Amino acid sequence: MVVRVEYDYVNARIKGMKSCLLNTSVFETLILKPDVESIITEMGNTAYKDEIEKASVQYSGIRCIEVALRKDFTNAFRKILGYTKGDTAEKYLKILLSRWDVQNIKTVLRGKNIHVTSAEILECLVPAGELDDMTLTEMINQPDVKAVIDLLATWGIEYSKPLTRHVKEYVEKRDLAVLEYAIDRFYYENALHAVQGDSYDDSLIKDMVSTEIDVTNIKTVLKMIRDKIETEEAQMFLIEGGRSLGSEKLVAMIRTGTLEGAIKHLETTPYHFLSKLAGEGKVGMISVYEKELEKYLIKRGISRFFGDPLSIAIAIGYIWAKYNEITNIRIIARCKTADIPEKELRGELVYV
Amino acid sequence: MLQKMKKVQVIGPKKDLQHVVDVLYHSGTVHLEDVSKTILPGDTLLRRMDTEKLGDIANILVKIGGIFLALPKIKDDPLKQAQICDTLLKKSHQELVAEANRVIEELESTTKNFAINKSNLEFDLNRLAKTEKIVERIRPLESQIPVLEGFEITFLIVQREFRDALEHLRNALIEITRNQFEMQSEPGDEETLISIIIFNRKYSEHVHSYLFAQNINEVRMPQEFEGKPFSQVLQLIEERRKKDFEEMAATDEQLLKLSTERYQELAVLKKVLEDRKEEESVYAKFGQTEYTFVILGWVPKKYLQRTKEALKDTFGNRIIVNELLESPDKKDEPPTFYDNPAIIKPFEFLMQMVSPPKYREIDPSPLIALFFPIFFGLMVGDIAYGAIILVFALIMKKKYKTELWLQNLMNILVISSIPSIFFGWFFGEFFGNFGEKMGWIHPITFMGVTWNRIDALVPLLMLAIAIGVFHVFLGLFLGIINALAKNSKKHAIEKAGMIIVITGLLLVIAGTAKLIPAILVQPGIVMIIVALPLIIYGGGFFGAFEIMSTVGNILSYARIMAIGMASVVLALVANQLGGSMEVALVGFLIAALLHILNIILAMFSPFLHSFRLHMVEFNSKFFEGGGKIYKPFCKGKEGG
Amino acid sequence: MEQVNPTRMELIKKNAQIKLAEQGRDLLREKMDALIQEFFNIMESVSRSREELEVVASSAQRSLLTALGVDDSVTLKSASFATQKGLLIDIKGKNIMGVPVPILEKKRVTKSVLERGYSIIGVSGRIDETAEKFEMELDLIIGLAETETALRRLGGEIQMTRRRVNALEQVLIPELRKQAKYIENTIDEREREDLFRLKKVKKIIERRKKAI
Amino acid sequence: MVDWGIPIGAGIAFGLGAIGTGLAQSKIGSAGAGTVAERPETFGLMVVLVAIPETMVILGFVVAAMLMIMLK
Repeated sequence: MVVRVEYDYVNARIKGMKSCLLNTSVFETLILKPDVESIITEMGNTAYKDEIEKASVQYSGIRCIEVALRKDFTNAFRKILGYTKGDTAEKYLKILLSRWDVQNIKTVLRGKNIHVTSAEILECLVPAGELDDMTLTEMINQPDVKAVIDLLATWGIEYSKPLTRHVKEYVEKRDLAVLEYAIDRFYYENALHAVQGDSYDDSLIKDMVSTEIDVTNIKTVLKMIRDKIETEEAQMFLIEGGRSLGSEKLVAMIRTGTLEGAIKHLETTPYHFLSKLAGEGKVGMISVYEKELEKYLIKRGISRFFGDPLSIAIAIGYIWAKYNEITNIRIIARCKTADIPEKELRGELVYV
Repeated sequence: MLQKMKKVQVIGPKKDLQHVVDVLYHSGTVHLEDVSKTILPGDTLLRRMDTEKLGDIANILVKIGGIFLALPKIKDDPLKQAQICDTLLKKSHQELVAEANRVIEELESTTKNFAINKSNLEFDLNRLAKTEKIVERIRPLESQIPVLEGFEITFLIVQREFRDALEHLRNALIEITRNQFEMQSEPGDEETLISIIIFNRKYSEHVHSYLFAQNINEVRMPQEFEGKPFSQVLQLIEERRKKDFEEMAATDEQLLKLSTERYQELAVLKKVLEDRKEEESVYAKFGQTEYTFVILGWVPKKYLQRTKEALKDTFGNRIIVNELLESPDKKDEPPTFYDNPAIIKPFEFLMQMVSPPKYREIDPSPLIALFFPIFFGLMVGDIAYGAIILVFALIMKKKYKTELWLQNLMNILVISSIPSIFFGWFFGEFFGNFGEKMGWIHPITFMGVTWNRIDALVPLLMLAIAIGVFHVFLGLFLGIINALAKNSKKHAIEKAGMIIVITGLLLVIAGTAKLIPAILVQPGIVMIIVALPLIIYGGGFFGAFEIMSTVGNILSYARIMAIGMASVVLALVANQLGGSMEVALVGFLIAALLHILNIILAMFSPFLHSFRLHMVEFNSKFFEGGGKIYKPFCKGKEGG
Repeated sequence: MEQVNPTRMELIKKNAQIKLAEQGRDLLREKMDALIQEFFNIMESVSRSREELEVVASSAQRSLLTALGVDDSVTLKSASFATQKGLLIDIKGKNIMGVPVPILEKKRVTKSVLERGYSIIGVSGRIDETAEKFEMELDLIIGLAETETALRRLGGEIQMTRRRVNALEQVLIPELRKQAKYIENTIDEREREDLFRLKKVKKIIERRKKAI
Repeated sequence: MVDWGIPIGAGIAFGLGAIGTGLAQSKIGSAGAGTVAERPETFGLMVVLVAIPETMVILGFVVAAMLMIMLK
């Protein structure tokens, strides 16, 4: 018998959690609410009740919703991670988690680079990843960018490696982006490295990560083309390990020099849906393409629910669904603050 | 029977609201609906009732919850709590809120400070542990270098891939410090090297600014330990840790003290406020216009007149009660109101455990009340066991009067033990074959079979299957009625087809097995052929697979016989083992033990399987469920 | 009026003054016309850029909203840390009809994706677009600042010129005219007086002649 | 000489059924526990679901009992 992670219990819980996600009718009511306050009240009747109540003590309005959503998402994540503690599944979740670590490290570095106050940096951190509050606070307390990296190295946190590697370049160019690229790249490489095996779980995560790389690369290519950046330079920002787009294809896309041309290259790939968009006269706005790509990614993530019920697939599906839900709620709430008409609001949402 | 419900709308002047709510509360017939859900966007006339009161109670509750979280838990003291509860309940809303705010003011900042203090200490301990680990790792290097006055020691971590950076560093140091420095390197772990450099303090700035731009990491220590020798640092860490622990213990102690003083009060306050919030939340369901209020709800048809009169008596014509027409869409599903005689009530509880029926469905609970005890009795089938279960259930009922769910379960056991005793007489069982051996009772001979469960294996199996056929057919028949009530002809046809196909199958099987005249085989085949298209029309091709699962369901009733058998065999074993013992007392003890075990099993297993036969085999034929329970607005919210 | 010397000399002087004042007034009028023309020119471009600014600003606001909604406010703030840099603008001056007007040395604020200081891999296109639109807005604002300052200065100048023209036309010139008139009158009066006196003297002389 | 064939056969029939039920119930049970932890209102349904595989051991028992009694 193959020894596998005890997914039955975990996945049953996750499925239970999934059934607590809001259904479309709740979304409809949220959309129809006239202002942020009534959205808060309505959310008090949903699974977000606890966090909304807690947040409403300290904050009000959009801030209350955002804090509650962030907290709820972190909680959901921590909960799932708690079930898988010590299991091999933990590895997969950590890949997903490290996204926040990367974001947090970047925020701290950016803040240190322009000497923002510690309190302000702390406000922008989302301690959902492996780096806990203590580590983050200690990082913020360091005097400069290099000291932050040194601290990471001292405490044996792996992100110090890519950062240290590029310190020299950073100091020469005085450009923080150097370090950011290093850590972004490291994230993807690390994620791919962790799922080299050929088990179902490994291949599943690998598929998700490499799809994400594809999406990121397409976005990068489009941005490069729009800003007319030289092919040689642009090439440096591509990430290896995409699912269906190799670096040659990407370079060819950049070479075309036009958004339409680049997108035409995608016709034989799973991302052909972009070419339909190009015909609709919305060319030029990268965010329009980006939205479609993200929709694709989210749909792909959520569709994992129909994968092997005794695998990491369920957790992935749930996390994406939750992410989607939280984003949608945030969009609704944000649009209410600016009185965006309902029709346009719907356009912004990602329904899956 | 499920009661017919009427949707009503109560409209009246706002000043009477409080009073109307009181009247409705006392009449206890209205299942309230949330008016705000029916308010259309942009409707400026009708608004949700303001519930500012609710807002501050919710806030207070959150704060009290926070205080509660910080305090260590202490055992509830019911006597004291009841006392506090009495005084609290006498207070008006304003007084209660004021009281709560006073308590919060007294405790919140203290508990918050304690909590922050505690988390800070944990933080610090965590940091100390991390620092200690690093110090331990690089300490060996320190001893290799002499400590000199006016010199600075810096530790470096170097990735192995940048090993040559160390060479550059050495050259740079030669230049900066004019060769007045010391440098040592040692492997740290697989990927890193650890180096130590010591140089005159006057070059400090220079050296650090050089290091800043290199692919080398300096070891960063918490500021308070910076520049101290490691032995001292370790000592400091130890001291700090001790201090932290002491402080933590002190904090805990203080919290405990606070808890002993205030816990009971807080617990009661929380409960009272929660109740108050629940009561207040009712108001959130009402709608209002400038001068009037609107209450929406469901009233059972038979109580409608009573409710109307109650309102009319108090308010005359000031209050209008409108009966609304039922809208056919699903959103407007009326609540399900079981109104069964007391003997069926416990079985409603079983239904609710899974899913209450919808308003338009047939309520299965009376049928469960009929069949459940029969199945249970058939499986237990022992006079003594039945009697013991009866006594046990009665005792439990008496002992735990407040546990509603236990009361329900025990009621079911009481009801079910009666058929158990009957079937015990029928099978001639009293502690298995003990009664028979003693010559007290004998199995009854009925329809040419002596119903001794060990010998009459095949007749029992037949009986079980026959019950299965009957039960499943009953289910299918109810399914047809339900489908017609919901206007879904397809389903009705499918179920009818299923009845015919199964009948046909039975004829064929029984005919070939020569249990019935073989002439009936052909009509059976004809029935199958005729009814198959009906099923496929009603349920698609997967409907055809349903035939197999229905047959499986019928066979599943064999468990009635099998579990009964298991019970008998265990009883037999008990008696035999007990009887074979040399010493009578030992034999008696062993037999008693096994019988007790068997009785426990007999309470559990037949219960579960009887339940299962209803939920899986029977209900799946007609039951949809997912209704909401009628909860009238009255005292005792848990009533359900 | 007493201080005016009703002499012919004075009259000539006054007449010269009047002529000068009128000349000055005409000149100022011409200048004002020119200024007004320039003013309207700039005004047109200002209102055009204002409209443009409004469009860009509302679209920037919209992008910001989307980014805030989809990417969460903390992500956005974090990205803003990366791009927070000062903005340096050189100011030069030029003259329009003697009015000093500033010229802002335009270093375009709009940057390419690679110049914003964050890695484009890790930042969504929405944030990028928001940044870009706000940069565009800033560009416009800087341009607008230049033209609006010019406009304000020109307006001031026009007003001053008008006041001067008015002063010349309504105060100085009438006053001078009045004075000239007075001098003329006085001189005429005096001449008539002289004539009368001469006649009177002639009469007296003639009567004396007869009497003798 | 006792005929061991029948009891052994009965034992196999019962034992395999029991093993099968055990395996199935362990999976369903742990999944059920997960679901109930997340949504306590599903408790009743979970009890039924856990009981479903019991059919196997019961049928095993029936076969075993029949072997023992009918082939005697």
